[in-house]
Amino acid sequence: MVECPVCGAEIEVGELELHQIIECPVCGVELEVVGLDPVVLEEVPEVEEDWGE
Amino acid sequence: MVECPVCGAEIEVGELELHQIIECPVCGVELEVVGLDPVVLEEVPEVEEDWGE
Amino acid sequence: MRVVKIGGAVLDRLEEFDGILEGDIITHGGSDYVDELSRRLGIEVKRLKSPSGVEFRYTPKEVLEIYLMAIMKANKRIVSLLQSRGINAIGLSGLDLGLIKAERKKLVKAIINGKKVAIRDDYSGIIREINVKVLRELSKVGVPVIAPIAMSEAYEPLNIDGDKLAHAIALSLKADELVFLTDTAFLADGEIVEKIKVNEMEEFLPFAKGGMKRKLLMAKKSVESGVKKVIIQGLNGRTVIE
Amino acid sequence: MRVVKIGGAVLDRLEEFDGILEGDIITHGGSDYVDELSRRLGIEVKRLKSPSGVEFRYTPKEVLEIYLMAIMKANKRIVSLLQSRGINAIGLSGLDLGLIKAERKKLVKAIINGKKVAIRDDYSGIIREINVKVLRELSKVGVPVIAPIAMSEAYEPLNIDGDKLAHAIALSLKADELVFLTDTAFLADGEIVEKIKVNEMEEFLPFAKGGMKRKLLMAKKSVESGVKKVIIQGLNGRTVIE
Repeated sequence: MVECPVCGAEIEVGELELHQIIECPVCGVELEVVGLDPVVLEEVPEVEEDWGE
Repeated sequence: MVECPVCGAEIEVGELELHQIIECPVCGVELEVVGLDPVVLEEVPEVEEDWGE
Repeated sequence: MRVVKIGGAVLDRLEEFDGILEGDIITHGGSDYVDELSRRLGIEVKRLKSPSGVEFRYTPKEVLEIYLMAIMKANKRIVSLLQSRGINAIGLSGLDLGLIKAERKKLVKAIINGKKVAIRDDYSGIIREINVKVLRELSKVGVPVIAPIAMSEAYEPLNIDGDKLAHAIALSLKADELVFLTDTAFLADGEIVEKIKVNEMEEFLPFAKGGMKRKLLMAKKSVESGVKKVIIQGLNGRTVIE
Repeated sequence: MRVVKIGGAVLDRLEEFDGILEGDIITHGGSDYVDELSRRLGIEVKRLKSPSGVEFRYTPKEVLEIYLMAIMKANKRIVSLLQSRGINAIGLSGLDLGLIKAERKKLVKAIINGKKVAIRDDYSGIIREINVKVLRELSKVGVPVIAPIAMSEAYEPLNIDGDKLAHAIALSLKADELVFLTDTAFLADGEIVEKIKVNEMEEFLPFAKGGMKRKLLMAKKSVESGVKKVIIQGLNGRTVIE
């Protein structure tokens, strides 16, 4: 279990990868895995979509 | 033996490569091997020297 | 004022287009060249999908260098062809005179093997500013041929989308005509659609996908923003959007 | 008017040169980049020797493409650095606006394995014309950074020598100063020679070889043709030729 840094809810997490993005099931915010052992989550800002060649 | 296309002299030639340049021992002109079996020689013009990177 | 975008797919077939190449400002793509050079250098071409389904080239620094070289090869190939037709082309990137400023996407969300991930080392950009004044000055000297390379806040090259660049230039220069040169016009049920009124666009979108769909949406936005006519000129015919 | 030529050897060390980079017109080399890209693509770098002993890069079409990509990478690296220092650089090749016209050497004589051979598929060129009018116009818009790529009679790119390009530009624009940025100033017996009067040049030539010797000879020709001062600016000091 990991704590959501935004709403504090306890989140059930399976196997994670560094930089993986998960959604907090309680407050719905997107969280990025910025650390493993222990798992550290950080809120991910909204991003504007646009692309190169 | 091959004939010099410029002065007509008979030139003793050993093993040649395509595009090789030889000098006519009689008239001193530079000749390019433009054909093998049979050997074909052609006069090679003077060239200005200059180079790239 | 006519802006022409030469698609990567027709870079090696430009001889088959005649007068259409005469634009006041030309931009181009070149992703096929980038893929080819990457392959030759043994570097994997990674195309990722954004959460909203748009495909894009993952462009870390190592790929950015390949991108720049391959795109400049495309740029000079176009300049060389135009010069041979008596068109006084001047090939430029967005770095030159700071022509195209873009913001590096410091965070990109992508779907990799079904998982959503955050990517922070991508060197693609969102176009923020076209130096219109300089572009107008340059078009008095010759025909600018602008490569899809922008300048970041850190003065570094960035990968930007060729279609979006053409659209941004057409809008900022208030072009009358925006032409997309590509392999095929827009087809619906195998038939070339020769004309689309902007307000009818929604009916045609279901027939398009990928790059063509994006071009049609962009054409709509261009016409709604003042461009009189957008032409999707293929080797097999054309589609005009007004 | 100052013309600066950035040598290939210092392309990745430009940060170590401060004000000297401020030229009105900049040209550059890049053969290290060409060698690196050739190696990465598994294409053999062939340097041939002319009958008079000058070494040159054999540049058939396949190498020309690599040459162009690697040299344009060098070009945009310089533009990016100058932009980051607030210098409004515009990177160009000789194809752009037909800035540099050269004649392709349709016949090159070289020594290969001791045999003299004729080479007919080399894409190096002899500089024939610099478009001075356009270059002056461009230097009003920004600082031109010219790549050693010329345009042939067939509007194709050609490999030309960066030093010779700098020399040709300095003469045609009647520059006051021509600066060669390279790794080392001219050394004689391990000591930097800080100043050479043009009429004393013959005494110093025996101490120089290869690229340095060619630079000294070119410096002499430049000063004799009206350039007031030629500087060979190394990372370790400078040699001034007047």
